[in-house]
Amino acid sequence: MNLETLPLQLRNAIVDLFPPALQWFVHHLLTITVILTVFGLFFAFTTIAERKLLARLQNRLGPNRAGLPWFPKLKLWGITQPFADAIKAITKEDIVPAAADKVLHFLAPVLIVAFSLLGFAVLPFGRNLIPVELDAALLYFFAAGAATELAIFMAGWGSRNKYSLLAAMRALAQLISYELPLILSVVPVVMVCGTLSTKAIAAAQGGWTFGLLPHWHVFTPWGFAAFIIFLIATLAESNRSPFDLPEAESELIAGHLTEYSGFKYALFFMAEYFGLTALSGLGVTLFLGGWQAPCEFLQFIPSYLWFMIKLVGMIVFFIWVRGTLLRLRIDQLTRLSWKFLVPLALLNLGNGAFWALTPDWTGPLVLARWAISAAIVVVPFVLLGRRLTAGQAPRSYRYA
Amino acid sequence: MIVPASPDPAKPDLSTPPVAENSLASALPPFSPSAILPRLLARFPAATIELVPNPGPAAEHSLLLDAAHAREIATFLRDDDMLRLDYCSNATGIDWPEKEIVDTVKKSVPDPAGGPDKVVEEKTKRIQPGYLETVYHLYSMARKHGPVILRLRTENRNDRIFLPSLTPVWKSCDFQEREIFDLYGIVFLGHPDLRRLLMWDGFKDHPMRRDYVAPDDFEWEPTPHGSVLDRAKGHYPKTEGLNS
Amino acid sequence: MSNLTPPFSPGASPQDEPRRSPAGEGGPAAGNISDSEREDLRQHGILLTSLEELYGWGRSNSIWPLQFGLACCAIEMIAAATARFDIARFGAEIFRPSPRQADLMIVSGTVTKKMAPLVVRLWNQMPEPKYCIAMGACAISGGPFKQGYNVLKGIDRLIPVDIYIPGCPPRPEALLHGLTELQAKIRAEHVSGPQAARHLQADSASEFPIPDYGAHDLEPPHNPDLFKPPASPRAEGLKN
Amino acid sequence: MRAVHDEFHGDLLEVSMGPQHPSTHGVFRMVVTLDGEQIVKLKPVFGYLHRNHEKIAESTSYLSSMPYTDRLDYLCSMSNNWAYALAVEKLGGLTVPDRAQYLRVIMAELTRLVNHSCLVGFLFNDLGTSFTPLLYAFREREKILDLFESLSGSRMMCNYQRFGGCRVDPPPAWLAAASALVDNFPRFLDEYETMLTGNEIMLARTQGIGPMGAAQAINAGITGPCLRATGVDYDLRKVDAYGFYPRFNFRVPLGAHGDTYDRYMMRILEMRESVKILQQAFRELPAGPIMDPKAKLRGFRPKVGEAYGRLEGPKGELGFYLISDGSTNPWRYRVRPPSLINLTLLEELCLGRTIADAVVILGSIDIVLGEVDR
Amino acid sequence: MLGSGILKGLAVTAKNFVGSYHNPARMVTQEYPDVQPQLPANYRNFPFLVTENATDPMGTMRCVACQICEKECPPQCIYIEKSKDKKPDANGKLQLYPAVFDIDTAVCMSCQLCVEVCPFDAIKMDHVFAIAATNRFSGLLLNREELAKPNTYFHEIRPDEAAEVDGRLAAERAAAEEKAKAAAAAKATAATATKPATGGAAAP
Repeated sequence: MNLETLPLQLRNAIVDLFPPALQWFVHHLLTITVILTVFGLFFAFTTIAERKLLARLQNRLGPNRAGLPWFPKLKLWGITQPFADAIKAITKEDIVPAAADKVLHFLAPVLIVAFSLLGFAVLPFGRNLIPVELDAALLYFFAAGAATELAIFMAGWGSRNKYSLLAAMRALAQLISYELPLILSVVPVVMVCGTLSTKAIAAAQGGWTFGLLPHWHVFTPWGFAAFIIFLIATLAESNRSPFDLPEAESELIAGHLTEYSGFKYALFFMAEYFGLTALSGLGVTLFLGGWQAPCEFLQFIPSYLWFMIKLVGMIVFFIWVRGTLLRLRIDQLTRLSWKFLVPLALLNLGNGAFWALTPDWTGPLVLARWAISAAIVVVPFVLLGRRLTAGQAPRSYRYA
Repeated sequence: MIVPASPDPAKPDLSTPPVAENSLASALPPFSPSAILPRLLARFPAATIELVPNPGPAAEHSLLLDAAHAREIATFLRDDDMLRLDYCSNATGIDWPEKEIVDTVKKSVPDPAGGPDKVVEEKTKRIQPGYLETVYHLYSMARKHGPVILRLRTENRNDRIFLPSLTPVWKSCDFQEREIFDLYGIVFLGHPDLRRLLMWDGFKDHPMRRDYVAPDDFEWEPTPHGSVLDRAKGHYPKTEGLNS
Repeated sequence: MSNLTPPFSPGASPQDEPRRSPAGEGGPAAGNISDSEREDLRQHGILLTSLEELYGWGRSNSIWPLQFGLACCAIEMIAAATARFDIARFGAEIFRPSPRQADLMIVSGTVTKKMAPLVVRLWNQMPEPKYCIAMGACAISGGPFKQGYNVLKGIDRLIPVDIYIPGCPPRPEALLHGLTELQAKIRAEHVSGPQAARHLQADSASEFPIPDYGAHDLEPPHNPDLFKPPASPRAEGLKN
Repeated sequence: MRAVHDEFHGDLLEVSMGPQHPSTHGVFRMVVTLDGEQIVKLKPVFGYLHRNHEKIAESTSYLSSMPYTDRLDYLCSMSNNWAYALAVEKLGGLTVPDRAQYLRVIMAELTRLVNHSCLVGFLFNDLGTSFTPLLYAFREREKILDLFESLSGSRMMCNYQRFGGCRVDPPPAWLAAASALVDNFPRFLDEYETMLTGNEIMLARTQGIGPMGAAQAINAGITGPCLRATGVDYDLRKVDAYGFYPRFNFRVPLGAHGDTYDRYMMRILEMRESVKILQQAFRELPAGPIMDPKAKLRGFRPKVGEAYGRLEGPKGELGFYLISDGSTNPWRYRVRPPSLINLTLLEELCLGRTIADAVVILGSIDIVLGEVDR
Repeated sequence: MLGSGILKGLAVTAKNFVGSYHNPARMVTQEYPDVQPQLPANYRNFPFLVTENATDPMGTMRCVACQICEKECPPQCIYIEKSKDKKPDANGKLQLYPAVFDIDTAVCMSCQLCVEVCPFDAIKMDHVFAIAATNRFSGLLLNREELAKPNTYFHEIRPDEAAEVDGRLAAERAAAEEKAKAAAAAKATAATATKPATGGAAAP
């Protein structure tokens, strides 16, 4: 039995049980079910992982006493915590404010979950595991992803709460500012690989130098720069710290979520993590080699496991950032995007073009190719960074 | 109780002989009220300024200003180069309800029988009218000296409760004067935003006054004594024969 | 209201009723099953009981407090969330700033009369099932400041309180102890019948009237449907 | 600042922030009028924690007010105790033995460490961290609270000082533990500063935000680190030379811009100076009594008179103004709350800035509602 | 360079994260219900009444109902009613005792002033903190039966202070006995020996 193809074999076996007329339907239903289950559980465990990791960052233990309802002695290190939260959320009273726009208030959480799940359709989870093979997969992904901010705006507007409204405005500003660097950071990948298909992009990062150094895009100067821009934009797109302005707790109570209770709130919570997971999955696909193993000899581990490992790595990084950084202000957020990330991403576009045009530079020219490419990234980074932080530096103080 | 300054020059160390400024400055620190008072009197001849002695060990004497000139004097104190009282630390409201004072005057009455004079105590009762008072503690950050203490008094506690606001001189009085207005009911004329600070707007009383009676919420007082017991008794069930 | 006992009689020993569980372990219904519960078990059947347990387990392990501090006790409440005490171990570190997402209101500190209407409003804004812990002397009774003209003598005059944690301020451990008591209380709640949880009873109020600011005091100063103190133990045999 | 209200600019939005708001440090309330995210008007509303401290103190004895002072600024009970003791000592003409003076300095400076580390933790929470700096700060705070608890019996409400001295004499083991803690404190500060002081987001969020002018600050009665951040050299430990502070060798850090970053850095630098003071105090602590034998705690009746005692609390000038009418209760008991008066300039600092800045400015001023409303 | 401050911050949190697994200074959580806190001897939370004897707490209470604590208690949470009769105390002297001694822990602020003003070492501060109740009227008003705790308990929670108090009381008792003896001797020499009222030995 081959672990690598096991999921496909299982699926085919199940599909074959049905009459041919139903097989197409069953095939997709099965895919959807599996994705919902896997990523539903992934969401559940992400929340507990986040709480425990943040706790460890903060020198404490985090949830560890939930256990199981029928065996009070078993604590299970608290990993059942998300299920307790789920039970609580489902049974909680649902309050719709009298002044709220009932339709928008109801639609927003439904839509946001739907939109955030759409992205999963085009992620290649393994060598042969991709729900839908689209030639323009990237376009589809970004189109679907942009809609989530619309749902946030619906939530903020529909709640008729001043804090929610402010959050909605912030969400829109954030959407407009960061959609651009997000997409621009991806364009070099498209230029180098010559395709919009996520499957092809993941496949293009195959191969190793000396069997050890993987040919992932992140290990090229342009790819590294694009990856950093992508990371920052991902944080902003999924409203994570330091860009969690729409639900800035210390300023706007809970932002657009202020008027949501019970299950609707849980849906928002879920959507935020789904969105983050989907974007991280895209990042893994585009820059971290997708399902490719990092070294040749590690190929015995199934490709979908590699994908999940990298995904978890990205999520852990996001949690780490959340545990460390503070929040930007809305004008600084947009300034960072327009004055720093967008110019950098545009320059990186040229860098990608340069890289795409010079695949045949060999011998000492390889070094020149790397040096030029690195210079195109580093010099503007330093210059733009200096302009961005002009006048801001740690100060020295005098004493009386 | 702080006795209002009386014109009689009983305390030579506190009363202020009209000495020239320079000789005084060498003897006393420039911010001592005895040093300031003659300068103020010279500068504001129309004003009535009194020295209020503090009989306690702290011996921080204060200046009682009249309401009409208070703001001018305060501005002078702030801007005067020698004093530079640029910092008003504290503004306090005080309630002095009217009270009965028994003056005891000892008189020696010649004994009609021709013996030694008898000492007879003659008691006279008078009602000292109540007033509200504000006290300002001033310091100088530039000269690093202080405090100079200013007092202002209202005419009574009922309707003549107006005092000039010193907020235009020192912004630090802003919230403190609002607090005094809230809790004592002194109306500060010229305050830019005189609203209640601590209690809600519809509140009618001035709770820091001595005669304020707190609302009756003594339904459950398991450990009462003193005034609490008196108030709590009102909530005890009326059983015949026991508490009537 | 279930948390009111018959009037306090000065002679009776208060040890008659099991008032508090020993420190630390469990709560009133943590371990053994009482007779009435066994009876319930028989009536409901095992499935409902299991569901009830699941329901209680879920809610008791996911108590999100309202991020809401009033005074000194709030600092100890924050301290309970910090590394040394770590309220997160109980799954309760998610302090939600919006009442819509909170399950527990920890009234941590002096409730002044100016603040009281807002506390009631926050309580009304919280969705059921909701619980209230009065943390510290001030929240329970006004505490050291009860003589003050602007101090509400106990938040239970206006909203129902599930757990009272005395102390000024209570140690963070005392708050954690109160939380475990509350967890035990939630776990012991039933979904139906006369012993059903408060929020499941049809006639129990979820919202409480918000007092108005009056000319001298709150109007009304307390909720007469809710706050029914027993006659004072000093009512008879007054001392002078 | 744009405060135009016409068809091009749309409506102004009035938002009431507080009294239940995550960043108002308790039950403070700001009524903010917004134009977009820009603040065009800000009115602070007080009184949600007005618990009548002054009124209660007028009806209790001098000693009974001591535990109430713990609850004024509930992060710094030791400093409050001292300020009150200072005023009563001035009122009653009491002296304080040498050892008690040293102990008071030790307690006050430990309190400063507690308060400032909490403040920077809360400030970073307002800046949007996920509690991490706050929890690191509270980790250190717990250690100091352990010391307070083992000495005075309570973590927060120490009720430690008495007029005429202190209540408990610390045993040598306590002093050794405290000394070790103080010696290790700079390591925590270093780590803290590595983590946050140079952070680009932190610099962008605090530098140039809410600058306060020196003259403006003096006139508004701003005291403490907020005043010194504007460059005014006014530290009561130096100016009034109360306690035994003249015996200690320490410096007063001064800012230049008076903005949020300066206010933050004042706290960090003051903590470093406090560590120096503490180290000296532990070295020089003399033996001897800790109470003035003349001091009569129960039934204390000072002579008729008045006294204003003030000291450099962690938040600014904390003063107590007492008037005695010769009875056992003070006739008037007034607290000069630095937290309240430091808020005088809040509106000026916030106008034209965004909500996010207002929250940070408020956080950097360092208020505790127990003291603001009393 | 832009980002260096952020990277430093990330390094610090990573250090704390790793440290939380091996360095006790970076993992400070005490799991409260499983691990009880180490309370220092000086810890004070709510007063209790010291009794000499655990078996007869009401009979051997040190409190003589002098009501000083009731008067000094800042929030007025103590309520005392004096007894009508007198009982001999540890020194054998006839003393009043509190017929009612209630403390409302719902109000008490644990300030320790009652302890400081008590001339008889009868009221001391307790270490109990886990007394959350579901009813404040009956649950938090402690009467004298609940407040009374034996001297052995006092020794347990505050060994130093209890030893000091015991020493002081023993000295007072010895002085009292000496005085009584002297008085008895004086009376014996006066040869009109009626049994003195205070002559009985201390009832332990």
